Amino acid sequence: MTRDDVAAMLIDELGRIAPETDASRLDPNAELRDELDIDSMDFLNLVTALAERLMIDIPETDYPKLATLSHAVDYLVQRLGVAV
Amino acid sequence: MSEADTAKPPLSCEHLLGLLAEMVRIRRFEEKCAELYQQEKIRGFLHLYIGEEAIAVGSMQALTPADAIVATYREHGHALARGVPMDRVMAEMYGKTEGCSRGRGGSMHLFDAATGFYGGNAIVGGGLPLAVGLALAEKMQQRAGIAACFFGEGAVAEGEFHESLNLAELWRLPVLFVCENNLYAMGTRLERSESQPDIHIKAQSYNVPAEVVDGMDVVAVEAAAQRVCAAIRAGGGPALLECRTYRFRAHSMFDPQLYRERAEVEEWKHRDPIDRLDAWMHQTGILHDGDLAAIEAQVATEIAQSVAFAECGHWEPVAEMARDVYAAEGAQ
Amino acid sequence: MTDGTREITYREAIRDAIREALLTDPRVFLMGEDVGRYGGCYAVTKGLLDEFGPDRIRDTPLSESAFVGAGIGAALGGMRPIVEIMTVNFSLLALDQIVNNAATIRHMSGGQFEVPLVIRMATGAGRQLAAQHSHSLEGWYAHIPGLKLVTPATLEDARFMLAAALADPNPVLIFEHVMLYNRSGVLSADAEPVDIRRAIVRRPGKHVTLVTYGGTLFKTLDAAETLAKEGVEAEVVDLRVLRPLDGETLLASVRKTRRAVIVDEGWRSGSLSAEISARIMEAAFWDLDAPVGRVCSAEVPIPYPHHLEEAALPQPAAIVAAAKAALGA
Amino acid sequence: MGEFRMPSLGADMDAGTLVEWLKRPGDRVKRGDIVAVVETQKGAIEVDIFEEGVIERWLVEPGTTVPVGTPLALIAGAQPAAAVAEAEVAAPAAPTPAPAAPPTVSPVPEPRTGMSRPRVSPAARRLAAERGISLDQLIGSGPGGTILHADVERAAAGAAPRPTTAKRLDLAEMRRAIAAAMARSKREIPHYYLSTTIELTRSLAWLEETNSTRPPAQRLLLAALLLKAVASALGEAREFNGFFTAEGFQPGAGIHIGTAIAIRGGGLVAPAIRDADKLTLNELMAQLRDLVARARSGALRSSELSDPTITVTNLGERSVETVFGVIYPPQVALVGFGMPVERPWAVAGKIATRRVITATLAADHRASDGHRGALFLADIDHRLQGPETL
Repeated sequence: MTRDDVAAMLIDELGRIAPETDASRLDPNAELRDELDIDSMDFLNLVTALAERLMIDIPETDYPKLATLSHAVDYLVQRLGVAV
Repeated sequence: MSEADTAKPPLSCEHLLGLLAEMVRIRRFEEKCAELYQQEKIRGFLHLYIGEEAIAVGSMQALTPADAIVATYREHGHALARGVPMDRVMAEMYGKTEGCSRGRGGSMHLFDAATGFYGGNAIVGGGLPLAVGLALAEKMQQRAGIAACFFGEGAVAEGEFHESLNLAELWRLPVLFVCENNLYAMGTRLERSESQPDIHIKAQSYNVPAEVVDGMDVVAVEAAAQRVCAAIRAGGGPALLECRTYRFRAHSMFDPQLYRERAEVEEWKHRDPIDRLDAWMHQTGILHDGDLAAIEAQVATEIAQSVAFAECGHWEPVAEMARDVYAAEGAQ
Repeated sequence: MTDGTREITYREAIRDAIREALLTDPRVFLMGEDVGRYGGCYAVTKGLLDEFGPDRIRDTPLSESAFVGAGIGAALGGMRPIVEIMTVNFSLLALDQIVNNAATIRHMSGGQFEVPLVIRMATGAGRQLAAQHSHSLEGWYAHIPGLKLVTPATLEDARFMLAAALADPNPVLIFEHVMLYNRSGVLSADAEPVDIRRAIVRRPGKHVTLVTYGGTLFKTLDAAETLAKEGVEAEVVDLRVLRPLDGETLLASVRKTRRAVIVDEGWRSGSLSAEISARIMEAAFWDLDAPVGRVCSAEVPIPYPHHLEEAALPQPAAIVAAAKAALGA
Repeated sequence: MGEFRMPSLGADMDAGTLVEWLKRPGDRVKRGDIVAVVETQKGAIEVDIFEEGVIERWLVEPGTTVPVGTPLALIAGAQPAAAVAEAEVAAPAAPTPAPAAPPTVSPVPEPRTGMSRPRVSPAARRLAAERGISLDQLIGSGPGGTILHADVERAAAGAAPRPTTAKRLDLAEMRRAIAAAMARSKREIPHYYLSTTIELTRSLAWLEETNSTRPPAQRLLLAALLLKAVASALGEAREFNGFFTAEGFQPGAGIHIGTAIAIRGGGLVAPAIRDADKLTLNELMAQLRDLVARARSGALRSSELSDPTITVTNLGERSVETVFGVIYPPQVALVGFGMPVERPWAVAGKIATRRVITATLAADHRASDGHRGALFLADIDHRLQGPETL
């Protein structure tokens, strides 16, 4: 599981949450909640999908680390890096 | 009558009239079946017993209600002679639920528990082991019944004939093997299917006592059957009667009979068991004018009633078709 | 009889079952080739002749059609015969009696006559007996309305299925796989009678259902063990009864796991596994995530050489591969 | 022969546009089956059927608008509506001889036409049909990209995208419907408005502590607590739960809370969480999650839209502190929650900071008065101070 795989998978999940916007052309450092108009329900679904697909737990205290695309990828790689 | 007259016990006039009536009854029934087959009322296979009536009628005289009968697909005569009601046999030929096998067996599979009639068997020789088994059950449960099985000379080519005779003699079982040797196994003359065409000698090779009988002489057949059954009931083990006979009709409804000469058929017809008995009873003054006509009228009425009974019988509903494949749930 | 502690073999379990039947019901008798003096081709009936005598332990000549037919006749006549056909291979000589008489008489006689007969036969391959003595033809008999078929694989089933079969008014065929006779284990003292109706889940699981019976049950359990080590939890269903099939247990499992592999020593064409696969397709199509897999014998007459016979027969490795294929791995 | 008619999906719906048939003539249908998609001013709604039978013929082509009650299809085997009552009582006439032996020809599943090119497992295909989820957007996790049951399950849970719904959710149509409702509300309903600030420290602490022990799929949101507090408070505040019609105020048969859900790209629906007062927090959260997912994928059942007894809006989740809502006619109240914010708070005479939220009530003065409204809001506040009792 390389960094690009993680990014692609994250973009795929974001695409499910906000289908009408093209997640792949997102500004990696912008706030995801604002960029994609994500409310708390969307964010919970995103976390649920990521946890299930990568078979890891993502505690609420780590939510802020998923605020932007690049931070989220760093966080997941670091968690998976540990796991893989 | 043939040279074996002296061996025959004196038969009462009333008994002889009975034999004659039974044979006429079978003959007319079979003729009616042939007619109904052309009208497509009877379908499937139909094997007629015309010409061989003397064997069924003669041998049934020696069998008691406690005995078991196993027949073949040419079984109408045996069923009628054994006492299976004609209307239920005809209904079975029609395939109606009122038939003796609920319409499911047809011409070749007539079953009747009341008369111990364990069915016709469509597989040549298939019934012989059953008769052995039925006799085994009688013996193991110390019961007095015997098992009689009827088969054509074709069956002696089947392993089951040899296995059954050997087994029956080995275990001294009360089995009456009746071979109706009508010279043709469907289209094959006996000499072309048996290295040893003399059937009764085959039986002796298993130490099974065997006799040859004129299958066209009902009195001779009865005499032999009475004698042999008495020996069996006395614990003498199984026995075989080879009844030499001839079928006047084709093997079944769909048989151009290319395998035999018309002359041969005519020659055997001179030995028609009904004509022979009828002529002898006239000669000896037992039979008066009009007696035969009375028999014919009474038989005609019975046949007409059986056809009417079959005509207004019912078809089994499809919904019940799967019944009796297995015992009903919970039945022990 | 057995007590909880003694180690017994599958063959001894069957012998105990026969002894118990002979002791409890005078109508019961055993008939077959070499069952008496010789003690049985697989030594299942050793000692029974001395204990019950030649009247009830009957050696027969090599006339399968005759003695199986006689068994049917005796059952018609009120006895409760146990007919042993040495192996399913010889049953071909008695096929006519079994199919045209045993299976058919009740129905064809309009319900007047019944055939409460038990026929036991060894089945299957694995002893290098070559093609004519290595058949697995359960599927043929499972095709015939009027017959019941059971395939005891565990010690309990070997010990108790006979009693249930004798109590059943229909003709029951018991198939004993040749490779099971030597298996041994402890039969618990309080093991009670079994039914001959239901299939049983021998090993619960959730990723794939492995369906099998008789001789291949333990190969399938071995395969499930291997799969478990790789994180795949396979559920193993032992059919126990091949006719009538217990669709309920089978389909409940398949609906849960959404994947099924059938292990059947018969040849795949027109086999029992084909029938089971069709029933899953008909009743659980909309629950499936993968096509139903099958692991059967290679479609060749079973060869004599050991390595070929092994290659021809279903083996645990093939079962594991089929399970993985069903999982899309 | 029964008829399937254009259903009334909302108190103020008089006509509907047939968007799409989901069943074909010859399909067998039973109670609760989804048979069609109907466009209303509120959006595209999947319409279920309540009789059993086989679709005989369509009477209306997709794209046509017909008044409520217009026959849309003929259903063979379904009794005509009038005769339904007696039929249940009368014994069936002649029993048709069902074939006892199983038919030798097994039913051939009718071929699915028009399915997009990725391979889809039967289990996935059925779940997608049931949940009204389009398959062409999903990415299969099976071999060669095959779409499996789990993929559809996840899509159903995670508000899977349904671009086709964008087509079906005719936003302009929805805009017109909202405009009509809001105008009617302002015209007919004498609103009064109340507002209060509720301290959330205890609720948020309890939420954090509870979620720390749960996997994401079972975690709760603040919205669930707020909805539960409203539902419980309505128990003693009947005048805010029901409808105001020509005959005056009708109390609601149950407490069915319409939950305002924003649709991506604009638009709004407020499907009901039925009997919210009887649900546990976990059940309420699960229903909320399901409703949001189906609302956003356009897979709402018509029955869910038709009868909320009150509406709660949590619009202010991210931007505004206070929201004063407009009541949905014929309801009589609307509760609004703003964004939770950090504020200075007097605690025992000293200043400290606390997380607080502004709760507002818009109510119909014909049905209730300010004093009752204030008690209602106070009760909501009180319940939120004991989150473990919700």
